[in-house]
Formats: sequence, C-alpha cells, structure tokens
Amino acid sequence: MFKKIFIANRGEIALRIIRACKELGIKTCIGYSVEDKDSIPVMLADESICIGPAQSMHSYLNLFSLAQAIHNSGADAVHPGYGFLSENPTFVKICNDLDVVFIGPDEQTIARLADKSKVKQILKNNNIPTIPGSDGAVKNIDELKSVAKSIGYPILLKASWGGGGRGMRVVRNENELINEFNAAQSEAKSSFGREDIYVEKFIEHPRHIEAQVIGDKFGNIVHVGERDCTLQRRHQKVLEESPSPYLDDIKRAEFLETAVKAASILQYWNAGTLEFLFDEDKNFYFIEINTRIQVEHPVSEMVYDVDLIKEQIMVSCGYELSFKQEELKPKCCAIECRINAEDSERFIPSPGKINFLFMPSSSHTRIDSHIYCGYNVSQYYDSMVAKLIVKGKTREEARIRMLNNLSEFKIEGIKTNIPFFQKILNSKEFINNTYDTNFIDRVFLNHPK
Amino acid sequence: MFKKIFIANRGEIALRIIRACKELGIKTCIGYSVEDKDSIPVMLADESICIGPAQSMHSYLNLFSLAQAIHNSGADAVHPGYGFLSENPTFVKICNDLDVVFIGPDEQTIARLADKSKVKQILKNNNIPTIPGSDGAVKNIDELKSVAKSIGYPILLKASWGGGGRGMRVVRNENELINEFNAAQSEAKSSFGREDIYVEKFIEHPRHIEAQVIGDKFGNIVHVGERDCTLQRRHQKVLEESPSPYLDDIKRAEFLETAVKAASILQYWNAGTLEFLFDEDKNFYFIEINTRIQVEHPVSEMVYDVDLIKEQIMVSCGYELSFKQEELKPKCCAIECRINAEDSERFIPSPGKINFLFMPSSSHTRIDSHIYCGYNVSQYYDSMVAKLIVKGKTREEARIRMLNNLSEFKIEGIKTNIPFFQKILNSKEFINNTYDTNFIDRVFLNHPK
Amino acid sequence: MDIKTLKDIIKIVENSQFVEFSYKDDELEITLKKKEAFPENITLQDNFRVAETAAKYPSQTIMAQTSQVESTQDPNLVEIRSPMVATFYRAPAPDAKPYVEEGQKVKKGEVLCILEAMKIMNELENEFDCIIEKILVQNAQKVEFDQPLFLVRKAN
Amino acid sequence: MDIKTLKDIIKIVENSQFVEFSYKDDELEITLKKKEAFPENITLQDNFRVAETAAKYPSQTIMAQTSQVESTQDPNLVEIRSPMVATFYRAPAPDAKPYVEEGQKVKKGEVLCILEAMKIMNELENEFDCIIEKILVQNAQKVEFDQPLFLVRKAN
Repeated sequence: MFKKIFIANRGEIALRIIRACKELGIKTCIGYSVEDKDSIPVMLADESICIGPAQSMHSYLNLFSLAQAIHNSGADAVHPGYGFLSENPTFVKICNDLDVVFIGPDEQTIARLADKSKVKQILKNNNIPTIPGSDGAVKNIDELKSVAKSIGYPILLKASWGGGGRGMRVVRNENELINEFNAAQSEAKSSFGREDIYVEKFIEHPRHIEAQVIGDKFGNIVHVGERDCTLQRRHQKVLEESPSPYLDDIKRAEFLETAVKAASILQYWNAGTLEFLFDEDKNFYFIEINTRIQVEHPVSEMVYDVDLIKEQIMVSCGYELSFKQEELKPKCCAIECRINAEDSERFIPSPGKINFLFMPSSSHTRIDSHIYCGYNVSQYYDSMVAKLIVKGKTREEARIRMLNNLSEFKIEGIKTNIPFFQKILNSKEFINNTYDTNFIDRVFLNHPK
Repeated sequence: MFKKIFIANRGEIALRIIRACKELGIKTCIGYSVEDKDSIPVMLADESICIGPAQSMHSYLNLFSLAQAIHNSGADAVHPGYGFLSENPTFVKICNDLDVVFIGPDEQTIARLADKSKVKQILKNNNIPTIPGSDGAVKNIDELKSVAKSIGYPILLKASWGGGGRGMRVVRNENELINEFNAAQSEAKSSFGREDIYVEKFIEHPRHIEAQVIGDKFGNIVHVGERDCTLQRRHQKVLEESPSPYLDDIKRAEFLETAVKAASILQYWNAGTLEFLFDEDKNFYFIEINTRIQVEHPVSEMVYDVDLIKEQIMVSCGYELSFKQEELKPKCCAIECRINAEDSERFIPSPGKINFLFMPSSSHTRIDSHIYCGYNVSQYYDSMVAKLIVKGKTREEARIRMLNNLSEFKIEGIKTNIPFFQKILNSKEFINNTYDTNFIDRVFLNHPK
Repeated sequence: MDIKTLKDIIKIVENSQFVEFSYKDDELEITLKKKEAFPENITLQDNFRVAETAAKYPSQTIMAQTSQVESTQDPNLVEIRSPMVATFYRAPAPDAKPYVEEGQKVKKGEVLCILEAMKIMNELENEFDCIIEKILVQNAQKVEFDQPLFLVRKAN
Repeated sequence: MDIKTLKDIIKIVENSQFVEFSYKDDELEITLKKKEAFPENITLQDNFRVAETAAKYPSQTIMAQTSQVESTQDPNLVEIRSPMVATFYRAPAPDAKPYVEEGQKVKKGEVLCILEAMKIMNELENEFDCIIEKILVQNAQKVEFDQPLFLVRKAN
C-alpha cells in the first residue's frame, strides 16, 4: 500500500480523501494556497505545503508548483480529487515522471477519453446507444447543415473539448444555425482552447442519469448503481439521488449492464462515471464518461455501503477490486443536496465569514463539509460549502428526512441555497417525480426552456 | 398519534426527542431553564416555555412549574428523556392528572420497580440469577453479619433507593463491616431520603453488560441486543459497545433470552434496560432494571437499525411494536464515547464558552450533541457535551474509526476527555478485551481496586 | 500634572476593573470603560441577571421580582417579571375591575395582578412604590418564568 | 517634560497591563488601554498580507518579494519570502562560498540565494539595498510558497 498520498485539491474532497487515507493507515500531505492556510484539511493532514497564492491559476492549477511540492513531500501517490487537475493528462504525465502514482486512470486512458466526440464514435460502432449526431467535430457549415437535416431539429451544438455544460447551444431551426455555430466556436476556443464543435439531436424533457463504475488493472469492472442527476440549474447538478425513481428494475438492470459494457469497450479502469440522457420513452443515450471521482459519489456509497475513495486508492495501488458485482446490492434510498454559499433567489455567490453554524446529525445523515464557525468562505473558489446526504428505506422517507435535516441546518454570516432546496423537495414535481433537466430553470428561474 | 409532545429535559436528549418527533410529524414544546435560553433544542422545538432559573431544583426538577407549563403547552404527551424526572412516579401521576401521556411505563410499574431489593427478590423467586445477598434491606447489625457470613466476603453494601453507583461500599472483612454500614446508611439517607441498605456478594473483576428491551401494551416484548458498559469511572459509564466482545453467540442468546424472561416476569413494557454483572466464569447476575431510555441507546440503534425513541413514543401512544424479535438482527459493531467537558487527567468539570468546534462526519458516524461554537457549557448541568457513536463491520474497524473520528474532533474553549478516550482505545486491555469495571479506576486513576 | 500624580492614576486604573480610561482637561472629560462595555458580554450580563433571579426564587416568595431594562439607561425604569409559569389575570374576578392601570401610582405591598398556577391564585405583591408605565401582557395570557409583566418607574 | 520622567512613565506602562498609552500636555490628555479594549484582528492582518503577496505573484518574477514583519513597528525590518515551492541553497555550488552572510550589506540586484525547482536553478535577486539581519532557513532546506527566507533591514 502507499506510504504517503499528496492531495492536490482543497475543501470537502480534500477532507474526504484524508478520511479515506486515515482508514487505510496512509499518511497525507496537502498542497494548499495561502487563502486556505486555516482550512480544516490543512489542519487534519499529516503534512502541508503552501503551493501558491489564492488564485487557482497560480496554486491548485499550477503544474510547476505542484510538481515541486509533490517531489518535496516525498509522497508515493497523488489524489487529484475532482475539478482542478483531476482530468489533466499533463498532470498525470508529471506524476509519472516524478515516479508518483496518479490516483485515477492512466495517462493514455484519460487522453483517449478526453475527446468526447471520438468516444461517442467508438461506442456507437459497438452498438452502445448514443445521441444521433455528427461523427466527431463538424468540418464546415455544409456538413453542419446536412447533419442537422438528417437528425432533425432541435439540435445541440457542443464543444468537443468542453465540459460542465459550458459551450452548449440549442438550435431550433436552420435560420439560427450559422450564427449559433460561430458563437459556439468562439466560446469553445476561449473556454477550452479548441474550437471543435460537434452536433447532437436535442432531446426534449430529458432525464440525466449516470452510472458509477469502478475497475481494477486486472480487467474486473463493476457498476455501483446509478445516480439520477436530473435536477440541474443551467447544466450544473443541484441534487442527486440513487436509485433513480425514473427506472423500474428491468430498465435499471438493462441500463447498468449497458454502462458496464461501454466502460469495458473503452477499456476503462479506476473510478469513473458514464453519463446518459433518457428521453420520455425511457430510451437512453450515452453522453460522456468522466474519468474521476465525482462530487456526488457519496450517494452511491450510502446506497451500496462501499467506500469509493478507498477502493480508488487500492485499485490505483494495483490491488484487485475488493467486491464482486453480485455482492453489491442497493440497501436504501439516498439523496444529496449541494449546499452552496449563494443567494437562493438569484443564485449569486455569497462569500464571507461564517459566524454561526449548527449541522444536523443522525444515523441516516452524512455531511461532507470543511466549514466551521469562524471559517471564511473564499470568493476565489467553488461556492459549495457542504454536501448533505440523507438515506431512508424509501425515497419518501429520505425526502422527509432531508427536509427535517435542512430545517436543522443553521448557518449565519453567509447566504445559502437551503431555502431553495426546501422549495424543490416540497414541489409536487419532485414528489411525483415528474420533472426533467429543465425543471429548475423553467419553474424556479423562469428562464425560456 | 400524539399532536404535541412536551419535552421535560435539556441538552442532547431533548434534541434527540425533537428529531424523533419531526420524523413522526409531532409538534414539540420544550420546557427550559433561563440558563438554556440560547440552546439548540429551544431553537429547534416548535414551542418553548421557560420553567425556571438555572438550578435544576427550581426548573427541570420543579414539578409545580413543569405541571403548569405542560398544561399551558396544550401537549397531549410528555417525554422525560433520561435523568431528571424520568423515573419519578409523582411526575407520572401529575401527567396522568393533567390527562397527558407520560412516555414511559405507567406509574405503578415505575413505582413497583423502584425498590431494587424487592425486584431482585421477585426475580430470584422466578429462577432469574441474581447476586447472592440479603432478602431486601437488612433490618439490623445482626442480620447484616449473618448474611455477610453466609455469602462470604468481600461484600457490597447498596442503598435500596439509590442509583448511579452512589451509596455503594465494598467491605472486605468483618472488622470494617459496622463502620461502613453506618456510613452507607447516612449517605443513603442524605442522597435518597431513605436509609435502607441491602447486601450483595461483591464480584471481583466483573463485566457490566445490559440488555435493551422494549415492549408494548399488548404484552409483546423484545430485546434489542446487549450493551457492554464495563468501562466505567467510579461506577459512571464512560464507553459502551454492542455487541459485547465478552460473549460468544451461545452465551449471548442465553443472556438475552433470560433478560426478556425477566422483563416479562416483571410485567414490564415500554423501553427499558436490565443491567447484569458477569463474573470471570461468565455466570451472570441481575442487578437492576432502568425504566427509561438510556444515554447509550444509540449504540443499539446503530447495531439493529431501529429508532428506540420513535418506538417508545409509538408504544406509549398505544401502538403495537413495529418489529418482531426475529426481524431484529445485529448489522454491525458500534462503540459510543461520552465526550465530557472535563479535564482528562483529573476529571474535573471544565465549563465555559466553546470558541472553536469541528466535529467528524461520515457514513459510519453519528453524533448526538447540542453544542455549537459560541455555546456556553453551563456549570449547572451534566458535563456531557456530545455522544460520538461509530460503527464498523468488526469491533476492530469500529475502534480504528473511533480513533480517527476522535482525532478529527476539534473543540477549544473547554477541556474534554477526548485524550482520555484515545488512551483507552489504544490500550492493550481494550484491544484484547481483557478489562473489568475497575479497569479505569485501577489503571488510569490508580485508585485502590 | 506631575509624574507622581500620573503614576498614581496608572496604578489606580490598573488595579481597577476598567479596561479603558481617558481623561481630558480644561473642559474636563473623563471616560472609564469596563470589559462589560464591550461586545460579547451580553451573555455575561444575562447570567448575572439569572443568578440574581435564582437567588430570589428559592424563597418561593410571590413578591414581584424586578430587573433593570437593558435597552435604557434610566435606573428607575424597571421590569417586573413573573416568578412562575402561570396564567396572568389583571383582576380578582372576571367582572371585577383590574388591580392596576397604566399610569397608576402603586404603593409597596399592593397587589399588581393574579398569577394562577395549578388552580392556585397567587396575588403578586408590589415590592416598592412605583408608577405603572406599561402592562406588558394581556389578561388571561399564559406567561412563562421570568417573563416581563409590568414596566414600572420607581418613585424616589 | 524631561527624558528622565518619560523613561519612568514608559517603564511604568511597560510593566503594567496596559497595551496602549498616550499622553498629551498643555490641554492635558491621557489615554490608557488594556488589551481587552481591542477587538482581535490578527487574521485580518493576515488576509491583508496574503492579498498583497497574491497581487505580486502573477508577474512570475523571481525578484524577491517582501512583507513587513508583524511583530515589530520598525518599517525598515522586512521579510524576504520565497516566491515558489523549491529547495533553498545559499551558494551556487556545494563547495562555493554563500552568496550572503548575516550582517552583510547587500545591494539591489545582487543574488541572495538559489531556489531550485524542477531541476531549474533560480537565482533570487535582491529588490533593494539592505542589510541581512537573519537567514531564516538552512542550506538545502525545502521551502514552500510565501515562506520567509531572510529578515533584512532596508537601507535608506
């Protein structure tokens, strides 16, 4: 097993990694920015190295500084968490050059799967359902037009190298096509450095459901169930749950089997997530694969009673998976709310110092959070301050418990989206499970769909 | 179901009751002392009524004030928690007179079981093993001497109306007998108002193991496993765990069966605990029955995945038990540490204002606590500030996780016994399970056994 | 002023409870600040009041207990608080006229109201001569321990 | 007031619990403050220093960056901090003599030390004329971003 893991991340996921390492008896060293000097992860890690100033570009995204810090730390492995450099092939290469294990898939795998349109192509050729669209990036306006015609409007323009919903545009008829395409290209160029755009059939009222997979170096790969991430605000996940209330057991089995098959086709290993869209007839289409641990991983951990971070560390170290597919059974229903430091009406970030804090606790509650009373929520980083995960024997029990837990969650000094979650969890659409990915934008923000 | 429950308690158990009520959709009204004005239970209860000044005698133990408050609240039930008036027959009677349900056994049952020596007598006559000793209180010195002779030294002098270990004295030979007896009588008189003393065989190196039972009004009664409370400091429980590592499955089954039989003989219903001592040959002897929910109940809740407070409320309301004995199976190992605001070297209380607080959290952690950063730990009440309960697939996994959780538990402004727990959990005696009820006093306090 | 005087002042202030002291001359100006004068001591004051109340309570007297109003400087303006959980009645009977009205002068020992608890009618006696500035609760209202009932001005 | 008197006053205040003392004469004005009279803003100062450092960093200069020492009032006493995670070397080679010694005068533009990061030897240049008061890290020691390397006194 590893002796010391260097944590190239911050906040709750850094804390989560420290906890997993403690259970495995592995020492930790965290690289932190000056802004995070007084953070809980820095307090709880065995060692810490300041890697730069507050701005991520010069600290958490600073390959040069991180490389030296990893070297100085004497760590034999690096956990990138999510975001930042977690899917950056260059960072993986640097780790390799330093003779340090990058906890995640290998450099080639990450590079291979970074090209979303190529991945789609491979799966399509292997009879994994994908959304009808262009074969990879469209070369020119003519190809664009013909593809659009063949699959029919509305269509979606996506950046080949994009992610997180940025650089995505819906086009409803040919008149809008060229302007939107040019806009998408320039946005992609500025956001991701490459202007490649590919085309997809736009699905009305879709559900966003993803499959958690994890595999080892010996070709063993299993799924740890699905997560329903349909509740999004501007393509950003807001609330996740598992199992998905949208699927019956037959459809669920078919879906998860397909996801594992897709992962095998892509020769994927380590922890990963395959994202799919479901249309109103419950046909599902592959969108993309994420080659990292995800924010919402605790939902699956609650439902299947596994520790994905520990498992990720062990398979990266060369161990076989500690469980077989048939040993994994859903034990409950779990819901996660992403508590953000933001105005719950207009969703603008609300950084500042927390001057009162009380968090719920119970046998069925888990909170992944790095905040404390007196902690200053920085404007430099993501506004998520806590992940509140609650389980119940049924979805309804979990929903009620989540509402009770939210009513106990007292935080002063910053605004949070807790009131927003209370509205959602009490909405008939959520209770009756009759919502799609546009639900929040449509109902709560009154945005044109 | 009840409409509103009045909570006649404070601190973490008041919060625990509020949480149970929220899940059952029952409103809550808490009676609080001026000292507890800014406490979390007062913040989270639907209503609150100030019942008196800081001193318990004039607030939480003030029958007159509580009676009026219960009346004013319009509640249809009262939860007494543990301690305070939870086992006071007069309080139960007052509730009855107010036409309010006391959540616990009925007045007669509590009164009947308050006389410890009488209870022992009944069980003895029904072939439940009890510790050899006097039949009830000893009338005089002569009886005392003859009993002592017949059962042999060392013997234990106990107050018939006592509890919590107070008024207990070990006598190792006849020379000490009379002095100790007189001392015990006067202590009993001052502590419990009655000077009755009964005699018991003193067991060397005993293990303290108790059985959790719960029954309804229809004669259904089940056990929810055992709790090993052997780790005590001056007869005060410090750490509890379930299942007991001292018992193999055959002995466990025999013990729990006996406990349920004893409860039936005593016609007991509602939540209760039967305490036993185990000698070095694993013979067990009944000591006493507690007719309330206990501090350490979460340990059993974690292991058996039940909610004892909810169940207690439901059976008190007249419902049948929601589970049968055969449905209750231990699912894991759980350990509870009672985090107290006290110096961990000399165990003197350390009240004061908490100015920094960070508590651990995970899927296998539960914390029952009412404290927050800025909260003032009052010198007027019990020094317990948090119950940290951790589970694992094995006892060793639970032990490691407890140590990891304790290392994450950061609290400043008051001293706590966390360092003390770290010593205990790392001691070879705890790891190898070779300790008795005197372990802490002997090893950590160097008191004469 | 000479060094000796200054020394004395410093010693005096240091050994005092004052955490801030300033003195200005000509148009004489003195400021003395105690710890309590600074934020975060609200609870402290609270506990103090509690203790005071507690000290009074055990005697089970039904004499009105008072505490100074925090929001004002006026030392004569005090609150008369309830010594028990009860129901508040302004008059001895539903049809009778109230014991006191706002603006009324009340002598020490006169009855202010009735506090009914557990079927017992407790007459709340006035502790000192005063004027009723405001009656803070409604007739037949349920009151809790330590709840302000009357705002009164002490007569000197 | 003569220097002797002033010394006395200073001694008295120094040995007292007062953290602030001011004295004005003619229209005499005295102020004495104990530390309780101040809010705690250590963290605030910290954040300030952080911001300042951050502002400097993006330029990626390997010019030494400095920040004033908190513990002292002396505006000329400053810390030179590491602009990168690196290994600190006092000399260009193991056998060579150190660039600077404590007590030495150093001109603007002179090399203070070498910061080795990713096999690259970065010479840390001095920003202003100063005297090396103290070298705060050992030769070949691993240093983190923003870590104080030298305590120097600005020459004016």
